[in-house]
Amino acid sequence: MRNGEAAMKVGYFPGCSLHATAREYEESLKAIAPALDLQLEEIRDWACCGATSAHSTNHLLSVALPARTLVLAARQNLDRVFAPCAACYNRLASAQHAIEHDKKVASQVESILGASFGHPIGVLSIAQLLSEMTDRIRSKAIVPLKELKVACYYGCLLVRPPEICRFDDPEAPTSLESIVTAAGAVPVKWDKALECCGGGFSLSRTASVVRLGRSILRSAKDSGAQALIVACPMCHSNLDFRQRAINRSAGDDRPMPVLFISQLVGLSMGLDPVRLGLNRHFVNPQPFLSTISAGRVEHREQA
Amino acid sequence: MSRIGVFICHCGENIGRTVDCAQVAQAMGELPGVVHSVDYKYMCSDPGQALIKQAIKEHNLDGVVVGACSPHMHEKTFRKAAAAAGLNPYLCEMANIREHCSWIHEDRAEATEKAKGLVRFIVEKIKYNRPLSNIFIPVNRRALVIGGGIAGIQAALDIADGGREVILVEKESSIGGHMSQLSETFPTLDCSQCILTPRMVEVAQHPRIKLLAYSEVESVDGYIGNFEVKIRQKARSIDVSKCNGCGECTKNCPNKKIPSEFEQGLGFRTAIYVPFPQAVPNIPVLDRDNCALFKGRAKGVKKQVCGKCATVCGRRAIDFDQQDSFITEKVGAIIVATGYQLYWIGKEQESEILHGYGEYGYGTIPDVIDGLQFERLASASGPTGGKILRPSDGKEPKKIVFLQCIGSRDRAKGMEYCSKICCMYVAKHTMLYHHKVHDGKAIVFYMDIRAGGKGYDEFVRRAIEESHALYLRGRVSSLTRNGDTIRVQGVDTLSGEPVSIDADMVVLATAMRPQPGITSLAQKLSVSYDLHGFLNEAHPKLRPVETNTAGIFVAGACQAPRDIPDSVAMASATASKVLGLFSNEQLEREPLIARVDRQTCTGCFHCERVCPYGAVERFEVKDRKGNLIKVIAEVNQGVCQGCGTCQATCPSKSIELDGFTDEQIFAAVNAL
Amino acid sequence: MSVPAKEKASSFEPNIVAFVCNWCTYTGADLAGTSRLNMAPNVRIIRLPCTGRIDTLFILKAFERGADGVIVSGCHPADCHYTAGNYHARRRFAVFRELMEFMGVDPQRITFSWVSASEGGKWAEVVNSTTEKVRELGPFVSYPRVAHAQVK
Amino acid sequence: MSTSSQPLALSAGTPHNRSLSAQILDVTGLDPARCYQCGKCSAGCPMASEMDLKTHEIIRLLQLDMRERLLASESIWMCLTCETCTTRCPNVFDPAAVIDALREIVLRENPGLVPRRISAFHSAFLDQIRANGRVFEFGLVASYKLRSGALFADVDSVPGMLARGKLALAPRRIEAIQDIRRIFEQCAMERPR
Amino acid sequence: MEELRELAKKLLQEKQVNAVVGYECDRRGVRPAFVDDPAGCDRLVFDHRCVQNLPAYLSPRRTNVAGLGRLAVVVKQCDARAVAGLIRESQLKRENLVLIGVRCGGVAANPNESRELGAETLALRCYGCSGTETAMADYVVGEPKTVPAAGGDRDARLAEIEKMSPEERLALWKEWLSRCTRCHACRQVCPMCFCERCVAEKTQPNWIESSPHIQGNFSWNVTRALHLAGRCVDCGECERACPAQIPLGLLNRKLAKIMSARYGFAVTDDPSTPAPIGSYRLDDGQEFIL
Repeated sequence: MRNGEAAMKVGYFPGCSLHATAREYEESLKAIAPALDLQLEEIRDWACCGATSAHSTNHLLSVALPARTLVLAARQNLDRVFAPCAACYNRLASAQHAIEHDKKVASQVESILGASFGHPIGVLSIAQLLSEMTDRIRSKAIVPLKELKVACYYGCLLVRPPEICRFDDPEAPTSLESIVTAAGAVPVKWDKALECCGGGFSLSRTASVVRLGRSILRSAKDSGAQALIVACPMCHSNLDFRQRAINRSAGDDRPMPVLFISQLVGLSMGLDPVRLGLNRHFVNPQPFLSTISAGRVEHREQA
Repeated sequence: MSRIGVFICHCGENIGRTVDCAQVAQAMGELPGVVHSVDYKYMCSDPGQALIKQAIKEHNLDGVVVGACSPHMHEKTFRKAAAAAGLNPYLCEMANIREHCSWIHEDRAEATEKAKGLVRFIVEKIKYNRPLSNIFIPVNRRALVIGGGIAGIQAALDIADGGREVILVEKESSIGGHMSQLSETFPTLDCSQCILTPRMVEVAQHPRIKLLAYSEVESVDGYIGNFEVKIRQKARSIDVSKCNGCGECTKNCPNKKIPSEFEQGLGFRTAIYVPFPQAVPNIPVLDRDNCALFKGRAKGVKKQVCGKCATVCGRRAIDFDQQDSFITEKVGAIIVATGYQLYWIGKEQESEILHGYGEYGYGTIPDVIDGLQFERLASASGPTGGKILRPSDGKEPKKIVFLQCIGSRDRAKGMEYCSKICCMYVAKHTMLYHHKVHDGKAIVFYMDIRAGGKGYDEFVRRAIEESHALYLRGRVSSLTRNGDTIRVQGVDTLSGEPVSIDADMVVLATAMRPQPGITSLAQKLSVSYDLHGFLNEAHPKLRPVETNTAGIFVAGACQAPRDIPDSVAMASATASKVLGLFSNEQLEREPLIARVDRQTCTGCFHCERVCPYGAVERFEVKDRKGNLIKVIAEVNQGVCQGCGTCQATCPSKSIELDGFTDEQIFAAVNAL
Repeated sequence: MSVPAKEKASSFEPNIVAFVCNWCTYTGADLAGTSRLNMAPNVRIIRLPCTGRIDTLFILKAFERGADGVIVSGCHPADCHYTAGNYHARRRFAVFRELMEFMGVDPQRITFSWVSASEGGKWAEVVNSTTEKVRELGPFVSYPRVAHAQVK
Repeated sequence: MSTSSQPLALSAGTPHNRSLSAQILDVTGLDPARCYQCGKCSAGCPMASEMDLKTHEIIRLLQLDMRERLLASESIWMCLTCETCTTRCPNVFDPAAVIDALREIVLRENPGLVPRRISAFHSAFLDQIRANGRVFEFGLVASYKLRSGALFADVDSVPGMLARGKLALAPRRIEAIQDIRRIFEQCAMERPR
Repeated sequence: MEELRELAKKLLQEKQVNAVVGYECDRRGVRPAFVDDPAGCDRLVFDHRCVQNLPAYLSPRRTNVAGLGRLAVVVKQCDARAVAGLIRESQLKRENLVLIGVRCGGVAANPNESRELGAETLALRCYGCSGTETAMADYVVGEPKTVPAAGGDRDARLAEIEKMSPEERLALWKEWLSRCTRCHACRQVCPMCFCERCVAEKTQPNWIESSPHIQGNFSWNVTRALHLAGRCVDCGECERACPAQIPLGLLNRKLAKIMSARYGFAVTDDPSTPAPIGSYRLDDGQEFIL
């Protein structure tokens, strides 16, 4: 474990949504990084991982796009690259896996990129990165979260498939729980932690997303959680931005704040909720923030 | 100079048609060392054999070569004839000029030439044959049976009834095995205890069975007919000679809340206990890990913390200071019948190739139980008195989902094999449930129904048609808690529809696995085992109860998943093998085995490495004063099977296989 | 030393020795006989208990004594009567074969095969194809032979 | 799978090496013969209730080499690639990867079979990458709407997004955009239409 | 050098060993030395001329050496492979030996080499060697050294022969092996040839003709090489000892190549590594078997 070591430097691949719909994710990461002695070195001139659209349509493209990023990372002398978005993480890790295990694809991609692969790159999810730093998180958690009950939501791609991720248990994961525990919150037991939120179907099959979100939110609420902790911009968007539609379809008006895990860690450090981007949420976080006596944010109701 | 007789057989027309036998006989007669060479119509006939016998006497032959059919056909015949005439049978050999010559060639000249060559090989070879005598290995006509489940019990009783002594070793404090835990048995639904208990008692009372319960095999030396087995008798803390099984100690033990292994954790026992009322021997054992007295001792408390059992024991049979003891038994055969254990779906697994079921909660969801636990719930003598009740809250479950193939046929979990018995016992469970809870609903998720066996498929049909069990074909994706029910997320592949069921109880038909510790036992016995630890039989079809080590046999579920009838049949088969072996005082073996030249052996032990039987031992050569000169190889006559791999491997050619010595082969090759 | 030209004789009948195991190939050859499968008469069998017993010296000696080809045959993997003799033989002959090739002995002169007790047909094929191959290669006079002791 | 009233016309005449199974094996290294139809994939699939062909049925049609029916099915476009089936498959098979491969085959062989909304989304998404190297979400949404015809869905969310600073109005292009163009060209990208 | 002498002295003085086997100078170069007196330790040397494989003296066949009792032996990394081999084959007990590992930096092909060590003089077996001490060593002496760069491809000759036709190869070997006088120097110098009675001397039957004619020579050299398959420690002493200058190393190298390609085996100084001949895997290659 790297707990307790001096500053840690990792490559940083924000992915497209962290510059747009999930700006608060990046804001919160950048806010907590200094306190954790974590240096995020952005990969210069990175490009989109290709996401679902690439792997659904062209396998080679789905390896080549993230492979380019991995080559750039190697050129920057990085051993490990952190991809905060679970979907980007999956694509980068899958590409690295293909490079190492599928010689045919690896050589095709090398010729496409006109570059050869350097040393293998370790691709990190946020769960893996922060669970390596639980000691630091614990030591920086100065705000008592008052037995705050949270439901940790992994979604589908954070720990799956196991041969790609090679981290945590694909069926009974505990890494997010260990992080929120370090931050002072109490993870609840619930059974939808690994259900899919509908991911890339937000635009093309919105009804499916609403149906899947309904079951996740109901389970989280029934478990007594006061907030849902996520580690993926798509999950966040489907559960926060779509939450009003979901609640409406379920006839359930109890709001459930959906926080990025980095935001929760930031709150435990006593960081300003606005710095952590909590003002950008669609579900009003104020009642929740008040329960832990965090600062105020200005919230604008969804039209 | 040798005095060899050559006899060329016409085999009627079989050889004579294509081979000029007279010409062959004549050519052979000209070879140096051949003093007599004739051809005859049928060598194997009585007159033919008489010809050989007569010639041996008349010409004082010291070698006989019969050019005829395959030695597989008549080698024994001719050797017997030679022996009858006073010639050592191993000085008689055959040259195959029928199967390997006359039957496969048409050209008479070519075939005759070839026949000459073939016979010449053997003539040259036999000049170097030595008289050999058969090896006799004394047989210790007592058997060891390892494991006191139904297979071990059956084997022990059969051998003892056959008149031979048996030592039955059981690691638990009572014999009976898993069968004693079962409620009723398929396909007849007769009560397991009712049919098993009499056999257990019979074992205890049999004059020729020495029962060593609460004991384990420590080491095994020797070979067929002559095994020496060291057995560890674990400390029961009871003087067995004094205990009369009155049960006072058990009654008075203050610690009554220890989960009972026999009840699969669904009931409790005391620290000093008998696992179940019908136990044989009916002598308690003190579980030192859970005994207050021993816990106190471990903590270093000076005062004796408890000791109630000793106080109430009228016969002063309790011995807190008892130690493990060892005895050595000499036996001629060993039967392994160590049985099985059930796979457990938890996260921690005993080997790297196995994986748990995270999607079923790794065994942490209440009221998700396994098949043996259901047996205990259904058993009249079980923790619920035969009522089907949920372990969590004691409520009667109205909807039970049974899942088949848990672990079995699941490469992802590390067990690709079928456990064979689950289809049957799940059908039985649904029936028992239906009989006990009339308004209950049994739902079974299966993949295929494998009910091959007498009355087996009919039994499954009864479960479906009469007990109204609902069979859904498909695997379940996940089990999750849903309030106080269990959400079963499955599919019925026959209709193609996903199925979601909220069950009150889930019963997992988990895979059969060999007992823990089987591999270390197998290593002690030099018996091979498969990837999963199931012991390997010598031949899957023709030698199903023998192992690759002579004198060691397998019965029951230690060899592969087996049900009761299979296990019992195997057990009786091993018993008949053992009784056959014991029908003679000595084992007679052909003397075609390896021997070491002590002069030239350098002790590099290449032979030891290649010997498939572990027949090569280390022998210390000492001078007269007892100083060690060198350590060399020696062949154990009882173990060597005569493959000769050692000889081809030996760099200095210091080990020879009788019957196929280097000189013999060299001579044959030189005859080219 | 000049390289000998292809040693060929038009009416050449090769001399081939087969070292076979007792349990599989010998029995397979018996079956070929029982089935009356016609085959070349050039191969003579020397029976051994197991391929594990077959020493490389046998083959060297056979060539020295004038064999033009050699067959070594035994039980298929996993079928060895002695459980593992054929596995040891397999390594021994794999190495031997490559070394002989390196020293200029055409590997076509040595045939290795697994022939089970039920493969009479395969045995006939092995015999015929080896005979054909060796016939084509011609007499193996370039092998360092001993003076041919005439015992015929 | 019960919708067809015709008996299965098994294409027994197709040699195995030209079957769809063989094609899948070639592309993914996964042999559909490995599946024993336990259905655990379908049992755990979050989209199963909306699919006309459940996951195990997709694999079954593969085994039966029912190429046309399989490739025309909308179900293969409904997979979320959540990997639940892959993670739980008792045969260490990978249905999610097989479905990806099937999609690729449809795009290459008969792009007209791709459902409009799905192809609109993927085209819009990949166009964004091709043009800028990254996805510019405002552009993505606009382009998707034009292509899919779902013009008015979600329009009410735009102000909310803008107010929260979540939508950039102009795309930012990466420097080495030629790299990306090259990747697309070399991958012989069949564009969904 | 002082370090080595001091250590030898200490071992002898403290009676840890009865003798030290090392190297000393003679008039032309270096030769093996057996020192049983602390005062004699100053004779000991170690430099690039210390070519000989001293463990060859340890086999029980050398009864006069075996009679000395507990010994200390100076070993290079390559020599230690022979020690490992002898232990593996029950010929030596590790506890009866003290191994003085030297950091060698490569040796010359010839113990009488007067030139410096370089690409031209470097022994073939040192090509690609790290020159570090053996992991088996009880003591390590000398400063770390670098082995000079090799003078070319060690196996160039081997590759050349492999490319020839069978007839050319057979002719070549017949030519070489006809020179063999059956002096058996190759066997005497080999640390792994420790049989009490060599197969070549077995008379009943006489597998290998003992007179120096090509037929027996062929069988002898094939058999010698095969007996060393997977056991040869690649010290090159047989070839150095051969008065007829037969390139015996080629046979050994060919076998090493086969062992590596077929069974992933490379000779090592770890006695616990099992030898490739005498073991097997179910999936061993059998492409040559019908």
